[in-house]
Amino acid sequence: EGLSGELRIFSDMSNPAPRAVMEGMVERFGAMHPDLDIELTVIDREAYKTQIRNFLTADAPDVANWYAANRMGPYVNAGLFEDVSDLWAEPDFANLASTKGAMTIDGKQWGVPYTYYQWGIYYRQDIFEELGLTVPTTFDEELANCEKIVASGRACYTIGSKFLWTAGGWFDYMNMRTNGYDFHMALARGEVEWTDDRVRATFANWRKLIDMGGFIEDHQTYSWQEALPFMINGEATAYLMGNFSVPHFRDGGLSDDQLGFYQFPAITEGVAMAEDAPTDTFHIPSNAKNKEAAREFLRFVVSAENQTMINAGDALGQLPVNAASSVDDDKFLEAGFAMLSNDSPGGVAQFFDRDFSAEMASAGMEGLQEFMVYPDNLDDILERLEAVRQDIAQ
Amino acid sequence: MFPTPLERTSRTWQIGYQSLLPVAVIAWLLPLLAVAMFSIKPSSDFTGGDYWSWPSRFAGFENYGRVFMDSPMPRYILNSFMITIPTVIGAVALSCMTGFALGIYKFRLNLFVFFLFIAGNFVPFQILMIPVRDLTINAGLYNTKLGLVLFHIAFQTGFCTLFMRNFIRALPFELIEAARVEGITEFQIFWHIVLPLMKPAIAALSVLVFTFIWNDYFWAVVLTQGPQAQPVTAGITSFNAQFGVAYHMLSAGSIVAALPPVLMFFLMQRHFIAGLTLGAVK
Amino acid sequence: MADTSANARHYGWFHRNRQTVTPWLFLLPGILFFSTYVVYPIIESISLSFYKWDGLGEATYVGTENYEKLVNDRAFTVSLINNVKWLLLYLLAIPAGLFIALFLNQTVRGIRIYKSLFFFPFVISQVVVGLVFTWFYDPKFGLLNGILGAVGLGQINVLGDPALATYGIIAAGLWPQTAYCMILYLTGLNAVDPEQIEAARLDGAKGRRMLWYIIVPQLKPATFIAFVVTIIGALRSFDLISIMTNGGPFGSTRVLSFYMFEKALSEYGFRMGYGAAIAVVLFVIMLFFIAYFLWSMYQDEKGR
Amino acid sequence: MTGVTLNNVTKKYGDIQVIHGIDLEIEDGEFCVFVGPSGCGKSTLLRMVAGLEETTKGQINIGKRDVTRMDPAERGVSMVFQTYALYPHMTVKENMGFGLKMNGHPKAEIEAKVAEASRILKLDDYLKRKPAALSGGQRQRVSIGRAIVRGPEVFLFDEPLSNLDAELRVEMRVEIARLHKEIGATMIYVTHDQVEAMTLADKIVVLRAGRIEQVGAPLDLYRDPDNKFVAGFIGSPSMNFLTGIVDKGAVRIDALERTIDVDIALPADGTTVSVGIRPEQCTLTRQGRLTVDLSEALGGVSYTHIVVPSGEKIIVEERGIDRMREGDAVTLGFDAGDVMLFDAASGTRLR
Amino acid sequence: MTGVTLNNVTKKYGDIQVIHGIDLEIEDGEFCVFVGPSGCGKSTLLRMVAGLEETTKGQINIGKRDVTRMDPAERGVSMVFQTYALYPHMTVKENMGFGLKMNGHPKAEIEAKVAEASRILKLDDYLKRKPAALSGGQRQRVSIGRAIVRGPEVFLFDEPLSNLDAELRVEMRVEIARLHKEIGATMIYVTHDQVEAMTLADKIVVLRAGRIEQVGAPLDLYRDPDNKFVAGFIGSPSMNFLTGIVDKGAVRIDALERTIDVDIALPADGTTVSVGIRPEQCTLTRQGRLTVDLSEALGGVSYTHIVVPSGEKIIVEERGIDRMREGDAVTLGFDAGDVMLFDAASGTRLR
Ligand SMILES: Nc1ncnc2c1ncn2[C@@H]1O[C@H](COP(=O)(O)OP(=O)(O)OP(=O)(O)O)[C@@H](O)[C@H]1O
Ligand SMILES: Nc1ncnc2c1ncn2[C@@H]1O[C@H](COP(=O)(O)OP(=O)(O)OP(=O)(O)O)[C@@H](O)[C@H]1O
Ligand SMILES: [Mg+2]
Ligand SMILES: [Mg+2]
Repeated sequence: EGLSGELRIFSDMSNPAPRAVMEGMVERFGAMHPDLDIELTVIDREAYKTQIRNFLTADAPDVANWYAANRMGPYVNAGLFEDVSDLWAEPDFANLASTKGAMTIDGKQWGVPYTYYQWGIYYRQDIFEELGLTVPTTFDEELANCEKIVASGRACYTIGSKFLWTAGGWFDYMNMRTNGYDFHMALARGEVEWTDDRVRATFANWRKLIDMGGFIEDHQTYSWQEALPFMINGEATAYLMGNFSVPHFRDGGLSDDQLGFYQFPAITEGVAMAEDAPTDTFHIPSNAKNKEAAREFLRFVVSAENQTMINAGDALGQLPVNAASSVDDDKFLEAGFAMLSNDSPGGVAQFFDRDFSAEMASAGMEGLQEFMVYPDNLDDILERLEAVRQDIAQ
Repeated sequence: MFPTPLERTSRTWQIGYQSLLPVAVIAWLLPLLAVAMFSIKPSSDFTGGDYWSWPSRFAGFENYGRVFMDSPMPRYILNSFMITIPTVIGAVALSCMTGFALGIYKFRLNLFVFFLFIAGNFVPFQILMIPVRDLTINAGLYNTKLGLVLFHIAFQTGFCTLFMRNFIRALPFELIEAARVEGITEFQIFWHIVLPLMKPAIAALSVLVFTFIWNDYFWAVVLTQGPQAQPVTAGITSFNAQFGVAYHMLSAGSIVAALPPVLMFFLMQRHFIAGLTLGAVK
Repeated sequence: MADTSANARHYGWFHRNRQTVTPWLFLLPGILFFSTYVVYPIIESISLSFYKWDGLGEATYVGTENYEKLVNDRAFTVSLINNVKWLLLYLLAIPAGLFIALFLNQTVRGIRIYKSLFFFPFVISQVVVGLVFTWFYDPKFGLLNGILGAVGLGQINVLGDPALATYGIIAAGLWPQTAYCMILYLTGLNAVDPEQIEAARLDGAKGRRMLWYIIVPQLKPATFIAFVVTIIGALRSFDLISIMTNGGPFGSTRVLSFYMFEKALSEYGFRMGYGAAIAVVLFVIMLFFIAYFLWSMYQDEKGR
Repeated sequence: MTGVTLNNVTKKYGDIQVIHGIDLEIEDGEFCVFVGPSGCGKSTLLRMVAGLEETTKGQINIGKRDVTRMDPAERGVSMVFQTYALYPHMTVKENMGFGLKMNGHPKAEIEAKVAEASRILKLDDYLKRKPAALSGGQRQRVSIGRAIVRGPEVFLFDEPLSNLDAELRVEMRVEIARLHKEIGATMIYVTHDQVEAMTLADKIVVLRAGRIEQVGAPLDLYRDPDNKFVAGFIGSPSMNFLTGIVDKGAVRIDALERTIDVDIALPADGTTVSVGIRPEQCTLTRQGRLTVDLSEALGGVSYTHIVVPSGEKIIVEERGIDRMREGDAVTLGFDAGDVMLFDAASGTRLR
Repeated sequence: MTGVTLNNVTKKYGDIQVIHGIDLEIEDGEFCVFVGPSGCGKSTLLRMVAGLEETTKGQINIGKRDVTRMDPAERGVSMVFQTYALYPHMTVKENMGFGLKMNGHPKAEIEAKVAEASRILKLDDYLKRKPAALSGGQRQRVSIGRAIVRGPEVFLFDEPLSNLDAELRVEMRVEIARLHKEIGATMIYVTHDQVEAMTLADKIVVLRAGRIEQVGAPLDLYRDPDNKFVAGFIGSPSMNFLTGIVDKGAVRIDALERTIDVDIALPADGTTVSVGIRPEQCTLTRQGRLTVDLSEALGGVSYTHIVVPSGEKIIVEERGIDRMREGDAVTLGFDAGDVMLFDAASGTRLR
């Protein structure tokens, strides 16, 4: 049976590559359903985060992008996302088992994932070679490397923390490596005090990098894109980032010979490695008008064939959520796929601002940014965050 | 005239002044000139880390060309016009009426209503934000140009009323009395006598409101999203996201976004300045 | 004669009361719009500030809890302090505008163009001004550091330093605001009675003393307006902060208006009631200035 | 055409009463001038007749119609304002025809009436101009033309000439007089210019503080004022006043050491009265106890100022060839028959 | 105290010359009045003396000092402006003391001088007020006070009374005359008011188009004008002019059908001359070929307008009891000795 009517899709895939992917998907879906009138609205990724609340209540599209896990909580609780457990009950969805947890709240599923991606350290292979460095696997090696890099007049890491979340990535890794996945998630749920000694240990480790001049200066004035040129120009050698950054590196002129990837090294011995792998999702707003077409679109998005196509290296360059799809022949994708499948025994986290509640995330990331600039303020920062945690807990 | 007119001062100071003027202007507009220069540099200048040297070649056409061809900028600019022009018309029309009522008639609540409008004009608009957003959403006008236009008209009415009322106040009241003696109805007085006399005020106010609305960012962010309704001020942020660190493109985009009010200012300079002073000073 | 018939002519109610009714007819649409979009929202905001509401579900009444929390909210304190900084420093636009106006108040060839160029920043959107200044301050390639470097001074990262960022943004805001004040003063200077200047010249007042004793007092209306618009501009500052630092680094450049937006509508903000409470505080501050303005308007009106 | 009758007309602004029960009859075709010091209520009264101010109490009739509560437009009056009140965006022709047009008169009729008015006022050359392109006098003519076009029963003028310069004022004054003669309508005219009042009026109404002091033909007011206020107000330079004391059926003027006999019934001996004598009826002779304070020579006439011992100032109009100079010792003379006496307290004329 | 001497003083605005080489001597303590039609350069000349306008050529001396290039403040002059030019933000006292304060005089001295000026001008009650709270006359007094306080050698007045109403104007005029007597300083006074010029001046300077037409005492100008312009300008109402033709050693006035003998050297027979006669020197007798066009009765005097057959308008001042009325047939008479003759082309007086 042919779908008809209008299908309105709001997407936050506003960077050039994802935008092309999204438009491609709409085109192919449209070709499959010629009677369906699809209207795609792409909204700036940052702006989207504030606007979703408006359009979900006011001007709901039929399909909308969002993020998994805690981040979708408020909308689920407010009844703004459609329960799509029925889709997940379909046989084809069995292949999505790995992400089912992230899509589940109260035992029901509220959307479908379309991509996820590994986080890790992207680095300048050529500079490592030039300095005679090897890929570190422990924090001590990392520190040693960094010392040499700093000595060469470079920074070890570039980062642009103006919009705060990049600092969240650093904290995720420092904390998961220092205290482990379970502790990290407990902290995220607000079950642990921020002033806890274990949290302090995390910051102490992080501080080592800061104190030695590991990060570029003035990162608080840059967005993550604005921090890219530091690495591209060789003023910094590495970037803790999600895999979506690869096209940017390539656009900036780095060849695959120059750009490498490694897993964030271990810190505390015996702590199982856990990774950040944020899952990006599609949802059907409760107020959608054409839910039938929307469900069909969701099925289309997660289909193995589509997953292969959109996550390919020349497209999103990320990992498919469907086990039946194939990972593109791309060194970063393969590395990521391998890392997440095999080397992440501790668990997979979504990301700081998706695992922590919105309020905690906002206050938290601000504190993290401050810490990166003024590590001496740590006590003050932690007390503040603790106050927020207690406030939320009430 | 103060300070002493130049022709009365010493020869050295005259020459000093004449040569100081252009220097002062350049210093004053330095940030802007820098952006203008960025906008005609080719991208290769930036990747080379060469921000401040003279453009290695003139890349104005391709940069500006891309702004218009490769980005939603034209759409945003169109939106800006489609928001700004109806707002100007609406706000000016409404305030002609309110200004007439408050400027011509004596009634007990006159000053109260007038002060209400003024007070509203000075309210920090953040206090309106949440309810106005809800109102717009409930009316189904969220993310429409109409929603933005309606709000702008309402909010500008405060300022415009202040402006128009003071202008009408300054008209000779005998004109109205003469008309009344001649048996001309109140509506005819408004339409045939007051309105034609308000032309300069209407022109000045239109120019003023045009720039206010064109440059609005806050409400654009609160009440709209995406290229189908957002004006260029808000659009420029997504433009930034699109072009990331391509400073030549961002500069070109900023210049394009700033151009209409600047043109407006140059074309309507006299009205504009009249508006600023007329509106504020009685 | 026909006189009696004229008396007997019967006019409708509207005709008899048109002087009373007409103004209200003319006011109706304006008042309608204005109450819907301005008056009602103010009341609504004030009432909302006593609720806890995430903007999605049901609102719960919490009394003055939001206000109590404000007292202990460091971010709020920072915003308040920043607002004070804005208020005070923004006023610099007034003397600066006067200075430029005096500089430009000549009748040489092309002075109109110069005046326009000086006025330029005011017409440009604050968004663009914000971008322009962000680049101006950019620690890597910004013009500011270029100039500082050229004269042998060290590099500074204005927007990245919490101690400097607010001042950096205010400076950016002063740029258009000074232009605005300049125009007000230019027209003000135009209106200064030339005979008074001549009288003062005969009285032996010159230069700075002429300025202080004769010119500045006569520019009082212009100063008043400049004061009002500058205060309003300072309290409404949002665009620049949003564009230049987004409140950062770590919240050090927030002001009340930005903070409330952040709390209520931003990515992580879901606290409408709390945001409304911040807005109410801002409103109360502004109320002093509104009252002052209305009071002086009232004095004027009475004097007529 | 019809006259105007005011019947106990009263005006209050809030609690302040500015017009105190005025009764006045203006005949059909009469030219009536209101004069009085500033703030006495001339404009207010005129505007009440026009209907621009509400009448608090009393009744205004135009002809037989009670117009007290009528709209200005229905009263059949036209008004000419001091500031002309021309519509600046309309041409002279449009200005004149606007009232008729708005009231739906046919085009041809408007044309005809405007042409007629323009002929009377010699405005034919200016019909296409806007008011801004006219001189003050021409503007005032247009504004009169606008009044004429409507063919009102009563014309109202509120200081129509006071924005004109001296020369034009004389010219327009003559023109208004001629106009009145030509169309013969009832006219009410407010002014504070002596000369206008004297030369234009059939009847002058002297107002003070919202009350009528005297009504009469110009020369009657000049020659036979009812009270000291009118005597001092009409005539330029003003009448001189000296203090006199009734003494044995005559009036003793201590300042001049002179006693004058008058043939009117005087009050009791010892009563203080005010003795009025016009400057043009005084004469000066050389030698005497008075000293000339100042002499202002205007050519044909000089005004000589004298301060009498009691402190009162006297102005004497001199016309002869031999005129007094500052510091001259003089004697002030006048004909006892020219003197007017007023009650010192109330100012009422004694006769 | 010192006089003012102008020596070939010239003023150009760009290429336009508005003052054409004026030579003038004003004695110490003299009251000199500049009169002339609007735009003739009175204000410009005064402002050049004040130093507010630069002098293009020539020299201005105050006393023995050449002040041509001096700063206004150094010339020892004070100026009173038509618009008063009071500082609106200062009290009356501050206004008056401002000049001294600027020149660093001690406080006590300022107090004393302000008190003295305020006494002279009776301003004691208003010292604490701002100008806005004063009437026009009071403001002008303050502005004169401000001039006095500085104790200048020369006072300059630019139409100081023309913003006041008629009554106040008379009052202030007298006050200025008295002031001149009291402080005896040199004063230069610009006006276009006849009466002011005639009554105040020791010396009147009649200007036309940037040139001096005649200088002299007021009555000298009235009685013995050098040319038609001065004759017409001085005296109110203006002198009447009729066209005459020289005919056998006498002047034939066709309009009146009268030939008058004059005892001056006349130009050749047939030459056209202008015959001037003042209104107050004309008489009217009943019956005759002329018709009264309009008569304006002002009480003591009437102005009777007559249009003679040649189209010229004549105004006659009548004072008797029997006055002409509109439409009366009259004969115009005057004494041949009162007539002044002017060259028809150049306007020069023939004598
Ligand atoms: N709207 C008003 N409210 C209160 N009092 C008023 C108002 N209008 C006029 N008056 C008062 O009424 C009195 C008469 O005013 P009106 O204007 O009639 O005087 P006038 O004789 O025309 O004076 P002028 O010669 O100055 O025009 C004045 O004392 C004035 O103050
Ligand atoms: N700044 C100027 N530039 C050019 N011409 C000027 C300037 N000021 C005055 N004039 C001209 O100089 C002439 C004399 O002007 P001035 O003001 O002295 O006349 P006035 O005799 O004072 O006239 P009024 O009686 O109208 O005051 C006028 O023709 C005027 O147009
Ligand atoms: Mg009046
Ligand atoms: Mg002048």
